[in-house]
Amino acid sequence: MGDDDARRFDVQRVYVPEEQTRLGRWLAYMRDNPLFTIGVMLLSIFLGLAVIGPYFVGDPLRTDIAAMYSPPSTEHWFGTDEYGRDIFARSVHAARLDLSIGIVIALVAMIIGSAVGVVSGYFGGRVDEMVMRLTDILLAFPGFVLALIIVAALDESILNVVIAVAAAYVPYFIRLTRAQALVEREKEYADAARLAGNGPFRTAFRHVMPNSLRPALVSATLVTGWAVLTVAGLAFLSVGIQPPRAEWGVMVGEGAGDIITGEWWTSLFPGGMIVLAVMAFHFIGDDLTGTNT
Amino acid sequence: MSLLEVRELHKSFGRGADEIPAVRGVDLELAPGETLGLVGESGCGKTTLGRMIVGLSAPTSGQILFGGEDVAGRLHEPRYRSRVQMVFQHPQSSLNPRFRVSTTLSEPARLLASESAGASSSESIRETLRLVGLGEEYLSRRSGQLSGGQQQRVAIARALMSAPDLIVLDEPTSSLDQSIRSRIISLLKDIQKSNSVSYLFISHDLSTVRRIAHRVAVMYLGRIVEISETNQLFDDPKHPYTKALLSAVPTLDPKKDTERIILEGETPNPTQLPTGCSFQDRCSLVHEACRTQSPSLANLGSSRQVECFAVQ
Amino acid sequence: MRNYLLRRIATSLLTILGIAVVVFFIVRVLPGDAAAVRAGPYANQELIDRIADKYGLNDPLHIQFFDYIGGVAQGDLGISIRTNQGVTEELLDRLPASLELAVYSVLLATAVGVSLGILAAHRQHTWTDRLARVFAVVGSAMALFWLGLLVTFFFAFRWGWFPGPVDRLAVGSEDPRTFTGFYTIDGILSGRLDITLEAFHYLALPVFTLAFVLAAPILKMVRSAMIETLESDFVRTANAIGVPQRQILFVDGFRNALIPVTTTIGIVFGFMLGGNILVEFIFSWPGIGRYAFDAITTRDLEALQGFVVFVGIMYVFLNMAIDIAYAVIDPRIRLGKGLVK
Amino acid sequence: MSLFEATGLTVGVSGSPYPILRDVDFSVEPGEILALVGESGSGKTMAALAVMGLLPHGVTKTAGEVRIDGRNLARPDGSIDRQVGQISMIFQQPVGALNPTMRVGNQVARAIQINQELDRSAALEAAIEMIGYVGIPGPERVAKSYPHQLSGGMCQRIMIAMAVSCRPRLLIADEPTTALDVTVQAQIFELIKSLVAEIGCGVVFITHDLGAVVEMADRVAVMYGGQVMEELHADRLLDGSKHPYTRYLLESIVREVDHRVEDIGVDFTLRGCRFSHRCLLAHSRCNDFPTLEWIAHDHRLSCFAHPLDRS
Repeated sequence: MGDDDARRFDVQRVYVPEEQTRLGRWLAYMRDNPLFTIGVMLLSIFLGLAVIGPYFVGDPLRTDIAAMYSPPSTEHWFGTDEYGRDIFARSVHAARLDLSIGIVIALVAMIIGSAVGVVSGYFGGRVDEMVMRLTDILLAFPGFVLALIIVAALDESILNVVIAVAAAYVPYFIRLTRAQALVEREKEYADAARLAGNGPFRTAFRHVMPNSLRPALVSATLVTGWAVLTVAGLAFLSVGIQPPRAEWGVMVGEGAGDIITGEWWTSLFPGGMIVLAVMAFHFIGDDLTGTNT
Repeated sequence: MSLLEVRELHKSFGRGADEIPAVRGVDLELAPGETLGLVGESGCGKTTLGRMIVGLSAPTSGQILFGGEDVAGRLHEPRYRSRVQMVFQHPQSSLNPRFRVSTTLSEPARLLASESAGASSSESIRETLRLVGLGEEYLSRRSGQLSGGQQQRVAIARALMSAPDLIVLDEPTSSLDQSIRSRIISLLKDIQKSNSVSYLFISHDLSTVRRIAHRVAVMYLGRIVEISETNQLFDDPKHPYTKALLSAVPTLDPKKDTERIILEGETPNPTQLPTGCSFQDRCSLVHEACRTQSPSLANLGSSRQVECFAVQ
Repeated sequence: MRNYLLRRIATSLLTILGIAVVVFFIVRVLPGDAAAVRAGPYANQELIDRIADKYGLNDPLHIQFFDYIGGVAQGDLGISIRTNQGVTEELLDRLPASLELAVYSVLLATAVGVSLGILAAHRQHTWTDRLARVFAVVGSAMALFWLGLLVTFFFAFRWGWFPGPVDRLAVGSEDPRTFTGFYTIDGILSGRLDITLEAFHYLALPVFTLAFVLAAPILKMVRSAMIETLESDFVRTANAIGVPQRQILFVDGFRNALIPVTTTIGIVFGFMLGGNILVEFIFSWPGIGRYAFDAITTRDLEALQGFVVFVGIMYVFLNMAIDIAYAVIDPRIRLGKGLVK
Repeated sequence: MSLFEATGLTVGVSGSPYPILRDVDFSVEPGEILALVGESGSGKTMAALAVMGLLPHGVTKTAGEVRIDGRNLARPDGSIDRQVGQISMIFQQPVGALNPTMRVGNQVARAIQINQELDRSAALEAAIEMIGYVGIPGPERVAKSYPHQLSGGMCQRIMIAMAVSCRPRLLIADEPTTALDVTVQAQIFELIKSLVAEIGCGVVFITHDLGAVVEMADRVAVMYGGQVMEELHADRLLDGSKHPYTRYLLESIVREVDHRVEDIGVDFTLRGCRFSHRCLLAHSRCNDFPTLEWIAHDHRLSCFAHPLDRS
């Protein structure tokens, strides 16, 4: 049927869009997901503040008795506190401290949690049983309470706050990664890896682990937000980070009493910074974890 | 001498009252260069049997002889590992999504390299890829960039990398479209012609099995009930289950409608098997002996064995 | 079902033992000199020795451990350094105040979270849905202590709609007779409706503060579970046979979305059991959170440790209740997989 | 006038210029089984969902009419008035298609109540009768079970009971046996055939299995890339079909094929016939869209290159 000439023909296509560039896809995604975009913008502002902000504002500890309790003005954007310290300068310095603490906590908890989670999920058996019981126990404490008692038992330093809060989130990451590893190890590629000559450890770490990390990675953004909240909450109770250090929770705590006497700005602005910063992480995190579907 | 011999193989999952017998005493032989089709419905134990033969699952009891040597439980040892490989049912999940094709293929080449594969591995990777009908441009792709048929070709190439004597194919075509399915079948046949590798072809799709297998074994509830040369089995099935199974398969031939056998009920729960023949409750030829004694595979002619009192 | 319950109770008891062990480890083993930490930074050696003696801190660790675990098993959480009272008694004394706050907050948060969650799922991809999601993000990013200060500032000090943060009732008001420990209910039971109203008045601000934060995770979970269910095959079947939309939303959708939602409400309630330290502090609420706060400020580690173990145990029992609720909701758990042939 | 007619169904994905269903026509007579057959991406399931008005989010019908007894069910806004009780549908995954937290008896009873004024207990009684009617032994006991306690075959029977309980004019069966064993498939096929004979409804039977087509269907419409390529008597599929795609599909079953042919999937961007880039008979005219034309009184074809045209 058919001669050779008829078989060769040029297929015509309806308009075929060009392959989008990576940037193009990114922009299209941002356009379709406005909440994610708000998160990215907020986070960029806060990261900018944290990285370069401190070079542009004054000393967060400089007191000025003459200017105590000045309300917000062009000179003191966020006003001053009872020692006449500039609240804007303090808030910007606090951004650096709070964000870096939050990020370090999330990273430490994620790294430890996912390594334990993969081992536990992939190998199963006794080890898994023990790990699960331990996370059960740790998850029986609200994260805030667990962090609180660890900091209270250790002496108060920033490092100990990081350790305490990270410890409170490790079980969360263990659970996440373990659950994914349980799914991944049943997939056929894991069996195929064994047949290709991979031993148990190579199969676990070279094949299963990289494919099990996604839930932990995307949840790390949410945990960063929670960590900032926890650290600030502890500081508000004078646990962990102590006055006069410029830290959002410390500042809200110092300003709490001023509210009764009418100086609302001493606690309003640092508290607002906490909420906006955590929102940035949550807008992004909700999107990545698929809560927006 | 046969390449593979399986004797009295058993496998159970769970313990105590929840024990589920998946494979209940299977005997098999497979010659070099031969394709044995293993057919049966879901839960009949065919996949479990295949996984035991490649060593992904350890038998509860029984022997797996490879070249006369019992390898049950030792298949992970390097000297056996390269000789038996497997191709899986879902081409997409059987490839590591993070790996490029080159990595997928170089892994067995590197980890299972034997003296015979003396040539440089990158050369043998290209050659194997050509053998399964893919060009070099595929080396740098990830599995997400391949179609289902191409993924399955890569999976076949991966199984071939260690120059195995036997490949267990576990439903390799059941998740593919008809036209691609046919191409994979003829690809497998061509590979067998050039490499003289043996296949254990597991499938519930009888028409596909008919096209590739030299002999076919029919499984029901963990036992082989009939094993025979392919054409003989399809033309003249003996076991009542085989007959029903064959007649249940829709075919393109419209005249076949005449003597359809429709079985009553469904495969019973393997935890509550009756005494005697496990097919008794659905069988039209059932008689007294079937309720009390268990039949075993008996020769019926030179190239066929059947496990049924009614036809022995 | 019976096996399921027995297994669940066994693991719960094991977890409680674990909790006691972990807390013991954190409080007695982590700090270098336990007695010095308890005595505080300005203590002299004599005081430290006295404390070490009183609390048996000089005994070998394993003796201390068994003393402590034995105590917990008998419901004895130790003696407060600050008040010299039994920690268990003090906590039980303050528990009703915390529970009343917790129950009303969780109820309000559940009502808001569930209804907004269903609405958002039903109107997925619309602005209603986006607004609900923004509310969820604001709620989960909200710093409790800051929100507490804000509502106090506006609703109590500036506008005077609600009383300031002093206690459960106005200064000088007489406590109602105790039946349940919930002032709102005891007021009714003792025929003093004015007390009930006053109690609600004082509950309003802390409950609002907590519910604002707690509604967020409930909303998120209801929304995503509902969406998943509404996209499932069986909802498509219900659509195909013409089941009315309302029935699909509430019978097919919500009942099947209830399992993940139950978990979340459980977690939220668990968070309430210990997480209200901040709110009880801001609103001067005389509950166990406030007790924990006082323990922190006075470095009363015995009391703090007792509080943590207490919260952990309540959480374990709560989880057990949730698992039983699962079995009621989901026949797959209740009945297991039995094939009807 | 046919019992059921779908004409010019065109369905698109939002944001994409290529329709995934293009001008799809098919019709069913009372008591007739029409098979929609095709490989993945052929649009056979999409066509059914479009008829039911159950298209997923982001997929919309842009043109086409759906008629029962000549009455157009397509509303002006593009949605479909399903005429509850007129069209029923059964699905591929029987276990997942039933509500896991509801006893199956109640699910069938609910379907009955939608179309009939019955109180709870009467509906449940009718449901039990219905469950027995689809060949389930011990219907009282089964009615009290939850779906997870039943096998796939039983769940599919329950689905069928729900679907036929309202005596529908049209039953759409979307690969109803793909998830089932072949011996159970034979039972379900028998059941559907006997029900059709009894109720006299029309059936749209969606499948990828050409053998099942020959076994079950009276007529068959072959789909590829969202187009109906050919429509003819199922008995004549093997020796009477003319479309190059139909022939290609049949030959891949009965004859050895060359495995070196590249695996090309459906290409939705083609301007003309969606099969043209794989077709051995394609020529320049195939860059136009071929409409489905009658080439015999019971045979329709959508191809510029078919032998009648070329001779």
